[in-house]
Amino acid sequence: MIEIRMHGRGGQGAVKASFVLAEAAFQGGKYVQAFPRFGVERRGAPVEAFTRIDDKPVQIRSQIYYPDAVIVLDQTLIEVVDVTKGLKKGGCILINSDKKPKKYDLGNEYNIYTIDATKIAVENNLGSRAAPIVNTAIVGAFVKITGIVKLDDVKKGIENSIPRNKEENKKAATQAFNSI
Amino acid sequence: MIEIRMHGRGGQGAVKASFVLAEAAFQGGKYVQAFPRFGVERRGAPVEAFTRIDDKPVQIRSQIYYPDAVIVLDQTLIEVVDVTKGLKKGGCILINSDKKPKKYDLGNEYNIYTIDATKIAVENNLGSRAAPIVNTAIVGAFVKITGIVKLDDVKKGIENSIPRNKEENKKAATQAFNSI
Amino acid sequence: MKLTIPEREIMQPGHLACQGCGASMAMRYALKIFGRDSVLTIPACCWAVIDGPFPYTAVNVPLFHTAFETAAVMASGIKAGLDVQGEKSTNVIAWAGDGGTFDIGIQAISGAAERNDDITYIVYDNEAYMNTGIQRSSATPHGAWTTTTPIKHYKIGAKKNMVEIMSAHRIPYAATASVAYPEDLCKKLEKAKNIRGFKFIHILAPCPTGWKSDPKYTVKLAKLAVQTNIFPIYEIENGLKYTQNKKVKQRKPITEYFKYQGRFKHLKKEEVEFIQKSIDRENEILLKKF
Amino acid sequence: MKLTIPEREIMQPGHLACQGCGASMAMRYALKIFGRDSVLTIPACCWAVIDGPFPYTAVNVPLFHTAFETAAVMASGIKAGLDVQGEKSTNVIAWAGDGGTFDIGIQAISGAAERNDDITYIVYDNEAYMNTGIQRSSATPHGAWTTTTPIKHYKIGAKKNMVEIMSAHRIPYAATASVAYPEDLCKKLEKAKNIRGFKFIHILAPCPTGWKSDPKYTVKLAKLAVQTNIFPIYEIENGLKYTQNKKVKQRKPITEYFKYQGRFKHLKKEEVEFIQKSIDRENEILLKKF
Amino acid sequence: MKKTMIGNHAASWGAQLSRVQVIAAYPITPQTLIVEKLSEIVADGELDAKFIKVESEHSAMSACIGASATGARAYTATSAQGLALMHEMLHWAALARLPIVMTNVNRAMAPGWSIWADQNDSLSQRDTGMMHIFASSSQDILDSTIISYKVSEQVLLPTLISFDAFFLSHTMEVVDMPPITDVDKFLPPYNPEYKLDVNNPRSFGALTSEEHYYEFRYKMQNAMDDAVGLIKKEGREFEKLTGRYYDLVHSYKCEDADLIFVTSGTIAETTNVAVDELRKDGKKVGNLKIRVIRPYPKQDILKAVKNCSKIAVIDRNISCGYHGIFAQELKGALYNESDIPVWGYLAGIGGRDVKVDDIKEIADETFKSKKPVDMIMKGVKI
Amino acid sequence: MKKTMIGNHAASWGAQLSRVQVIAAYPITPQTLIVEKLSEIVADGELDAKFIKVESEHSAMSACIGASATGARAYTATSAQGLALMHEMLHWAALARLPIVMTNVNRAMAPGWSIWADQNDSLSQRDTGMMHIFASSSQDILDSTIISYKVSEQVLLPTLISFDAFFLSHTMEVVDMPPITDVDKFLPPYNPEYKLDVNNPRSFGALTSEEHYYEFRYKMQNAMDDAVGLIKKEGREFEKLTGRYYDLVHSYKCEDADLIFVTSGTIAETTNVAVDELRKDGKKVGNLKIRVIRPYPKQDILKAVKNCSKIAVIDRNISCGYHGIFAQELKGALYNESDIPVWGYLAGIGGRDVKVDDIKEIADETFKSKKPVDMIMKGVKI
Amino acid sequence: MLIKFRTDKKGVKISGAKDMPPMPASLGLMNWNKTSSWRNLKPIIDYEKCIDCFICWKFCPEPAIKIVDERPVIDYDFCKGCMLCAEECPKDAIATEVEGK
Amino acid sequence: MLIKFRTDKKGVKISGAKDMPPMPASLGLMNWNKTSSWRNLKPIIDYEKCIDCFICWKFCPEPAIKIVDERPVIDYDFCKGCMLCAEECPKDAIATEVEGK
Ligand SMILES: Cc1ncc(C[n+]2csc(CCOP(=O)(O)OP(=O)(O)O)c2C)c(N)n1
Ligand SMILES: Cc1ncc(C[n+]2csc(CCOP(=O)(O)OP(=O)(O)O)c2C)c(N)n1
Ligand code: SF4
Ligand code: SF4
Ligand code: SF4
Ligand code: SF4
Ligand code: SF4
Ligand code: SF4
Ligand SMILES: [Mg+2]
Ligand SMILES: [Mg+2]
Repeated sequence: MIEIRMHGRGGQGAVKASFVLAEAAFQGGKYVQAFPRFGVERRGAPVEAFTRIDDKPVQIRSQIYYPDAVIVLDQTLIEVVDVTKGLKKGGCILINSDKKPKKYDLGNEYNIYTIDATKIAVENNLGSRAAPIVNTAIVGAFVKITGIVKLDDVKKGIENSIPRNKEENKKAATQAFNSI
Repeated sequence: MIEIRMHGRGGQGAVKASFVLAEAAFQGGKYVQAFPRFGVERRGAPVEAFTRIDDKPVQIRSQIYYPDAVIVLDQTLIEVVDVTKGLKKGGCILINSDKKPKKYDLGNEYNIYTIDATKIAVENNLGSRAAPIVNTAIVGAFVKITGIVKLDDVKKGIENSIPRNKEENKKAATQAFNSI
Repeated sequence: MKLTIPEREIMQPGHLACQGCGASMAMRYALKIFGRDSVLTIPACCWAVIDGPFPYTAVNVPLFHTAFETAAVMASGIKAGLDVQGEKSTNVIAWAGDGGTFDIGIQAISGAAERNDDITYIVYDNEAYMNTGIQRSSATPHGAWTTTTPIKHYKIGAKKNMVEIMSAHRIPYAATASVAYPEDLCKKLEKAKNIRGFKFIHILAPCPTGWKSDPKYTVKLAKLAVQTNIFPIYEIENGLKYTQNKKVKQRKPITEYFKYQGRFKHLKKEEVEFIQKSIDRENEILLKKF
Repeated sequence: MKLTIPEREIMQPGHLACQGCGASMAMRYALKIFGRDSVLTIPACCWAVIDGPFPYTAVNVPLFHTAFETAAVMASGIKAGLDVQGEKSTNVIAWAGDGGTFDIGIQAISGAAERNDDITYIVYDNEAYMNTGIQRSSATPHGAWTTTTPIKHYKIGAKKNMVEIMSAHRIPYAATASVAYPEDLCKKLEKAKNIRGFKFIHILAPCPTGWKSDPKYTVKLAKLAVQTNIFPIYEIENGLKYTQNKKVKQRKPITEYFKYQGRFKHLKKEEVEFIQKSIDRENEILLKKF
Repeated sequence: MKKTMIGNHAASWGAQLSRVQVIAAYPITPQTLIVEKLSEIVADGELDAKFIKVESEHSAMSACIGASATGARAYTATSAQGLALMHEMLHWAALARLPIVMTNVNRAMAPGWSIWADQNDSLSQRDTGMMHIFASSSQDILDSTIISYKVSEQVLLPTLISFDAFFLSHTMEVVDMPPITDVDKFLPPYNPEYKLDVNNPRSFGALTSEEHYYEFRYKMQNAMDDAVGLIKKEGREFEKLTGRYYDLVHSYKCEDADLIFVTSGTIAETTNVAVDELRKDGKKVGNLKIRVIRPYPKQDILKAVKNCSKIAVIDRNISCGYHGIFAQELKGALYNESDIPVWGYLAGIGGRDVKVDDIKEIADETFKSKKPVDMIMKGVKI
Repeated sequence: MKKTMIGNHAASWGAQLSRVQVIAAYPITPQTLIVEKLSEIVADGELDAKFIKVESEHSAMSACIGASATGARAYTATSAQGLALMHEMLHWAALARLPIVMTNVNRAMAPGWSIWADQNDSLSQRDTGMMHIFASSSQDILDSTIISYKVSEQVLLPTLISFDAFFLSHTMEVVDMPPITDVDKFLPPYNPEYKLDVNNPRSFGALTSEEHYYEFRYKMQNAMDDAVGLIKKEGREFEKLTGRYYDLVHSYKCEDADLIFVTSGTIAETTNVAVDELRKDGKKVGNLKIRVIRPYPKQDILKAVKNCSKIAVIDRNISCGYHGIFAQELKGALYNESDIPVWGYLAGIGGRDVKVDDIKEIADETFKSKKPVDMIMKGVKI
Repeated sequence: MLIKFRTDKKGVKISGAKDMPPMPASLGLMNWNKTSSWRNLKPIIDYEKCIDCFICWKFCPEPAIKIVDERPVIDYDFCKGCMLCAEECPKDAIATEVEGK
Repeated sequence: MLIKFRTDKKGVKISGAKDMPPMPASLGLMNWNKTSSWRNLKPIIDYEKCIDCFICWKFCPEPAIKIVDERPVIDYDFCKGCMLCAEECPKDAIATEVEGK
C-alpha cells in the first residue's frame, strides 16, 4: 500500500488532486482511498489531503501519519507548514515550483522533485496565473516519478472525474508526465 | 380504606368536590388521595372524579374500580351514565336532587340519598341556578351520611382549599349537613 | 329555500367540541367549501381532540394528526407526496390553533410561505392554548386573563399581528375572517381553493370555555370583535393589495365586547381606556392600507 | 487624525474568517460600539468557526456558542439570568447568519420579539449557508447559484423580507445596514444599544467564498448592493416610522453588481432583466413607506 | 408543614423552595399545572423569579441554558412531545455542564395522541448526559427538586425528574413542605466558577477538535461517578432537616426475598402494597425501586439483589426492537457479576392501569417459570 | 458498475437507485454533500423526485412523514444536531409506521462544536422505534439504502442508516453500483394499504386511550421481530443480484477465536485489519461487526460468540452515567444466556482516530486482564 | 377519557391487536357518539314563528340542525344544548327548556 | 482541523483533562494564530501617497492595520492578503506584491 499526502491552500484544489490521483489508480485496476484532512476549509489557509493506493481493497479506516510521498501544490507553503512531517525515510516530495529541487532544503532523507505545474496549467487554459488549476498537471508528474499509475490511466481518470475541460486537463497531465 | 366516585359534568366542579372531600378528611387526620378520571374534560360532557380516604398513607396508585360510595352532582346524568358501575353492594349513592331517593330506580342493593345541593348553593350565593357551585354542599351532606369526617373538619378543609367565598361555602356545607 | 352557504355537510356530529365551540363551526364551513377532494393535517390543538379518539373521526376527509409545530410543513410534505403520485388536484389544508400558528408553528409556516408551497393554512384563533387549559399564546389580546397570565399579571402586550407577518412574506393570499360571517369566510375559502401557492386564512373562533363566556354568545362575540374593530376583516393579495371586507361605520366601544367575557372582567377603567385607544390607533393605521 | 468610527478594537486578529470576509468586518464594528459590557451568543454559522477553536476565542467578550435555531431565545435566557442577578446594564447580543435567522431561527426570534425581550439581534447576511458550504437559504437572492440550487435549478423566488417581517412584529427598532457603510452601521448599533426592548439589525456582509468573488471586492460589492437598490438601507421604529438612511439618486444597473460575482454568471439576459424589473418594483413600494 | 396537593404542584413548590431564578416553560398536558401554579406563585410575590413565556419547549430549555450560563438557577418542566422537542438541548445542557433541574411528567409519545402515563419519553433521553430520577410520590417530587439542585450544582450536570402522568401529576395527596428557612440552610445560592462574566470574558462551547472532545466526555463521566456518592451524602443532609432520606434505589423487604421486583415510579408504590399482600400469602417477595437511573446505581442494585433467586423487572416503557429499558439496563449491569435469572415484564404502557392484582400475577408467573424470559407483555390484548 | 465515490455520494446514489420520490433535507456538516449531490441528480434529470428545501431538520423529517403518509417514498439525511432536532419526529415516523429511510452521518454532539465521528447522536435515538443500521463502507451505505426500503416497506418501520463522519462521509473509495434495472427488480414501488386517500378518508394518529395504545406498541415490537428475518431474506435476494450479502452481524474469524472484538462502523473495518495482524502473531482473535442494532440481533450474536472465552466491545459512544452503549446492549442480551466475560472499551470519541495499533493494544490488555471491566476509556488523556 | 370509546358501535369491533391497523388509523365515524348526554338546556323550534331563514342551521356547531322538507329540524341525538341557535334566531322562534326537569 | 491547535502558545498548555475546565470554556485569545501563513498577496503602503484617511484601517477585516503615530501600519503577522485595503484606498497608495516570489 502506498500512502500519499498533498499540501495546498483552501480553494486551490488539493482535495481534488488527491481524488484525481485515486481515480487514476482505480482506472489502473488498483483499490484506492482518498480523503481530505477532516476539518474546516478556509480560503487561503493551508489544507491537506490524502490518497491510499493498494492492490487489494483498503480496509483500514484510520488517517495517514507516515506517508510514502508528499505533494506540495503551492511552494509558498514550505515555509509555513512542515511538509515532511512523518514522511518515511527515502520518501519522495513533489513540489509545484519553477525552481530546481536542490533549492529546497528539506533534509537529505527524501527525494525531492519539482514541476512547474502552474505554467503547464496556464498554458492549457486551466485557470489563471493567480489561480491556476494544477491538479491534473501535478498528478501527471507524480505518476511519472513513482510509476504507480500509467499515464493512460491518468487520462481515463480525468475523463471520469473532471467535469469540465477534460481535454485540456489530459494535455496538462501528459505534458507534466513528459517534462519530468 | 374508603373509595368514593363522583359524577358531574365538565365545568360543574366534580374534581373540585373530590378534592374538598379529601381535604376535609385530611383535616380530620386521615390520609387521602383524590384525582379526576384521567382524560380530556369538555364543558357539558359527563366527568368523574375519585377520593380515597384511609387511616394510613395511601400507597396504592391504581384507579378505583369498586367504589364504596358514589356522589352524583347532576341528577340528569343518571339517565346517561351508569352511576352504579362497580359500586360495592350496600354502597351508598348521594344524588344532588330535589326529589326523594325512592324516585330513583337504581336497584335495591344500594342505599340512596338525595340532597338539594343546588338550592342550598344558590341560597348561599354560590353560583346561579343555571350554574350552581355545589361542591361544598354535597360534601357536607356526604360526610353526614357516612360519618367519615366531622363537620368541623369540612369547614377547615374549605378554609384551606377554597380560594373565594369561604364563609358562604362553610354555611352551605353546614346547611347540607344539617338538612339530611 | 335560499341558503347563504353550501348545504353539504362533510363534518359529522358526535365530535368532541365543547358546547358552542367556534372552532367546530369554522371546520364545518371549511369542509363545505373544500369538499371531499381534500386532505387535512391538524397539529396538537383542540381540534386534535374534537375529531374524536381512535378508531373514529369526525371530519370525514383524510386527516393526518401531526406534531404541534409541524402543520405547515406536514402539509408541504403531503402535497409533495400527492404530486409525485399524480394527485395534483387535491386541496391540502393545514388546520391549526393560534398557539400552533403564532408560536410554535411559525417557523414551519414561514418556511412553507417562502417556498410558496401550494397549500392552504387555516388558523382558528381562540386566543390562547385552550386544549391544555387556557394558557396565554402570542394571539392572546392585551389585558386578558389566562392561567399563565393570572389576574395580577394579566397579559401585557398586543396580539401578534400574524396576517401582517404573512403579508410581509408576500404570499399570494392572506385574509382574516370570522365564524360570525360564514358567507364572507366561505368566499375566502373558495378563493384560496383556486389560487396556486401558499394561502393563509386567520379565523377568529370564540371559545366559551377559555373566554369564560356563555356558549350561546359565540356568534355574538365574533360579531362584536368585528364591530368594535378589535378584529378587522380584510384580505391581502400578494402582500400588497389590501381589501376591507367588513366595513364598520360606527365602531362599538370595546366594553360591549368585554362584558360578555369573564377573561376581561378584572380590567380597571383606565386599562380598558388604554385598550380602546390602541384599537382606534391600530384601526387608523390599517385603514390607510386599503 | 479624524476617524469616522471608534478607534477601540475589541475583536482580535488571528481569527479564522476567510480572506476578505464581510462577516468578520461586521463583528469588528459591532464590538467597537457595544464595548466590553456585552455578552454575545452565536449559533452555528461561520462565526462559530471564525471565533476560533477551544481553548481560544477572538471576540474577547463573553460568548456563548449555541445551537443553530436558538440565538434569540438564548439571548433572552442570558438577559433574564443577568437581570435576576442585578447585572441590568449588560448588552446582550444575538449574532447569527442569515440561515440561523431567516430559516431555522425565525421562531425563536418571533417569540423574543413578541415578548419584546431587551436584546439586540444582529444578522450578518451572506445570503446562504456558508459554513456548511454554500447552500441556499431563504435569504439567497433570486437567480443565485448555490450547491443546493445548481445552475440548472438556480434559486427561484425572492429573498425573504426579514426586516419587514420584524417590522410587522412592531418591535422598537429594526434596520438594514451594510459593511460598506460602517458609519451608518455604527450609528444604528449605538441607537440599538440605547433602546430597551427587542432590536433587530440586518447587515449585508458579502462572502467572497460563497459569492465567488475576489476577496478584495467585499466592500465594493456591499456598496453596489445599495447603489443598485437590491439591498436598500433604512430603519423602522416601532414598526411604523420608516427612515431611508442611504438615498440612491441614480440607481446603477444590477449587472454592475452581478459582474463581480460567480454565483450569478449563469444568468441569461432575460433573467437579468426580470430581476432588474423586480428590484425597481420593490424599490417603488419601499419608497412610498418613507 | 403538611398540606394536600397534586403531584404537579409539588413540583412547583419544590422549585419555589429552591428559589429558582429563571423559569422558562411551555404548556403541555399533563405538565401544564406545574407552570400555571408557578405563574401564580410568581404573581403572588412568593417567588422572585423571571418567567419567560417561550414559544416552544426547545426554546424553554434554551432559555434555561442561557440563564444558567450566567450563573442563575433555572427551571423548566414538560412532558412527552415537549421533552422530545428539547432533545438536542438536553445534550446541550449536559455537555455545557449546566445544573438545570427540570421536571418531566411521563406521558406516552404520539402518534396516536396520548396524554397518559408511559416512560418512553424520558427514557429516550437516557443517553443525553442528564442525571435522571423517577419520583414515585408527591413528596418525592418536591424533595427531589430541592436535593437535585444541590447535587447538580456540585457536579455541574443537569437533572431530569420524571413522574407518571395523572397517577401522580393530577392526584392530590398529603405532602410535608419543609420551611424555606430550612431549605435555605440546605441549598446555598449557586455561584459557579465558569460563567458568562464581562469581567472575565470567555467563550463557551467553541469548536472542539478530536484533540479535546474525548476528555470533556471523560470529565462528564467522572462527574456522573461523583454524583453517586453525592446523592447519598446530600440525601443524608436532607434527612437531618426533614427526616426523609432519598437514595438511588430503595429496597423494600428485599433482604430475605426469593423474588425481587425491580420497579420505578408509581408502579413501585403499588408494588409495595402487592409485596405486603404476597408476604401475607407466604410468598417471600421484595421490591427494589430504582429511583435514579443516571448515574446508574450498579453497586446499590448488586447489593440489594444479591440474596434472591429470581428478579422480575416491570417496565412501563419499551425500546422497540430490544425490550424493556429497565430490564436491559439491569441485565447490562449485572452481567459479569451475577447469574440471578431476570424476567422482563411490560406493564402500564400508554397509561394502562397497573393494579395490585397485576403485580401478584407477575409474581405467580415468575415463581412458576423455569427459564427467564426477556419480555412478557403483561395484559396486552392480542 | 464499479466507480469511485465518497461515502456521502454512495448515500445519494443509493437514494437515486431506490427511486425516492420526495426528498426533504437540511444542510449540516458532514452530511451536506449527500443532499448537494441529490440536488444535482434531480437537476440533471437522473431522478424524478420532489426536493423540499425545508427550514430545519425537524421540518425535514416532518415533510418526509407527510409524503410517506400519502404513499410516496421519502428520504432525508442529516447528522448530529440535525438528528437530535428530529428526535420527536423520529418517534413520530416509527409510531405512524412510515417506512422512511434516512441517513445519518455520525458526528459528535455539541457543545463544543464538533464535526467529527462519534456515535452518540444516532445511538441516542435507539429508543425511538426506528430500525438502525451502522454501515462500515461506502458499498454498505449504498446497498443498505436500497435493501432498507425493501425491508422498511414490508414491516412499516423507518430505518436509520448511520456511518462515521469523514472516515466514510468524505472518503473516496471504490463502489460497485448495481444497474437500476436490477434494483427495480429487487425493490417494487411502495403501495401501502393505509394511506391518505380521498377515496377512503381516514384519520391517522387520533387520540389513543389506554385502551389501545399498548397494542400499537405490541404491533410495533412484532414488526421489529419480523424485521430480523426479513433483513436476512432480503439480504439473500440482494445477494442474488449483486453477489453481496448483508446480515445483522458479520463475523470475521470468530469461529475459533479466544477473544472476540465487538465493533461497528469504520472501527469494525480497521479491526479486521488488526485481527489479521494479531492472527499473524499467533493470537486467536475474531471480530464481530454489529451492523444492525434495531432490531437487536440477539440470536445472531449468541451464535457468533458462543465459543470464545473473552469479549472486548469497542464503543465510539458513551451513555454518560452508564457506559458504552454497544457494551451495555450486548451484556443485556447475553445475560441469562451466557457467562463469557465482557470488557468494555471506549475509543474514537469525538473523532479521535482509532488505529490498528489501538486495537492491538486492546487485545493485549484484554488477554492479560483477569476480571472484566465495564468501561476502559482507551487513549483518554488524563 | 371522559368520553367512552364504544368500539363496538357502528361496526367497529376491536377485541385486540389483531383487529387494529398497524397505526392509529380511523375505522369509522364519530356519529355513534350521541352528544345529547351533554345537554342541560334544550332548544325547541316554534314552527309557527319560524320563517325558515336557516340562520340557526347556519350557525349550529355540531351540526345538529338538519334541513328536512325545507324546514330546520333539530337532531336531539346530537344537540349539545349550547343555545346558540336560540340566541341568533331573528324571530325568537327557539324556546329553551331545562333538561330533566 | 486545518488550523493547528497550538495549545502550548500564549500560556495555554493542556496536556490532558486535568488542565481543562469542565466545559469548553476558552482560556486564551486567538491572536497566537499568525494568519500571515494564509497570505499569497502582500499589501504594501506607500507612505508618500498615503493621506492618512484611514479607509484601509476602517475596512480591514482582521483587523491587521493598526494606527501607529497617527499613520496606518500593516501588521504582517495577521494580514491575510485579501487586498481589500488596496482596492478601497482612494489614493492607490497600497501596492500588491506576490508572496514567495
Ligand atoms: C411539542 C409540543 N408542545 C406542547 C404540546 C401541548 N399542547 C397540545 S395542544 C396545545 C395548545 C394548543 O393551542 P392552540 O394551538 O391555540 O389550539 P387550541 O388548543 O387553542 O385549539 C399545547 C400547548 C404538544 N402537543 N406538543
Ligand atoms: C440543527 C442544526 N442544523 C444544521 C446545522 C449545520 N449548520 C451549521 S452552520 C450552518 C449554516 C449557517 O448558515 P448561516 O446562518 O447563513 O451562517 P453562515 O454560515 O452563512 O455564516 C448549518 C446549516 C447545525 N449546526 N444545527
Ligand atoms: S376549549 Fe374552546 S376551542 Fe376548545 S373545544 Fe372547547 S370551546 Fe372549542
Ligand atoms: S465562508 Fe464567507 S462568511 Fe464564512 S468565513 Fe468565509 S468569507 Fe466569511
Ligand atoms: S333561525 Fe329561527 S327563524 Fe330562522 S330558521 Fe331557525 S328557527 Fe326559523
Ligand atoms: S342548541 Fe346548539 S347544538 Fe343544539 S341545535 Fe342549537 S346550536 Fe345546535
Ligand atoms: S486608505 Fe490609502 S490613503 Fe487612506 S490611510 Fe490607507 S493607505 Fe493611506
Ligand atoms: S490585505 Fe486585507 S488583511 Fe491585509 S491589511 Fe489589507 S485589508 Fe487587511
Ligand atoms: Mg388556541
Ligand atoms: Mg449565511
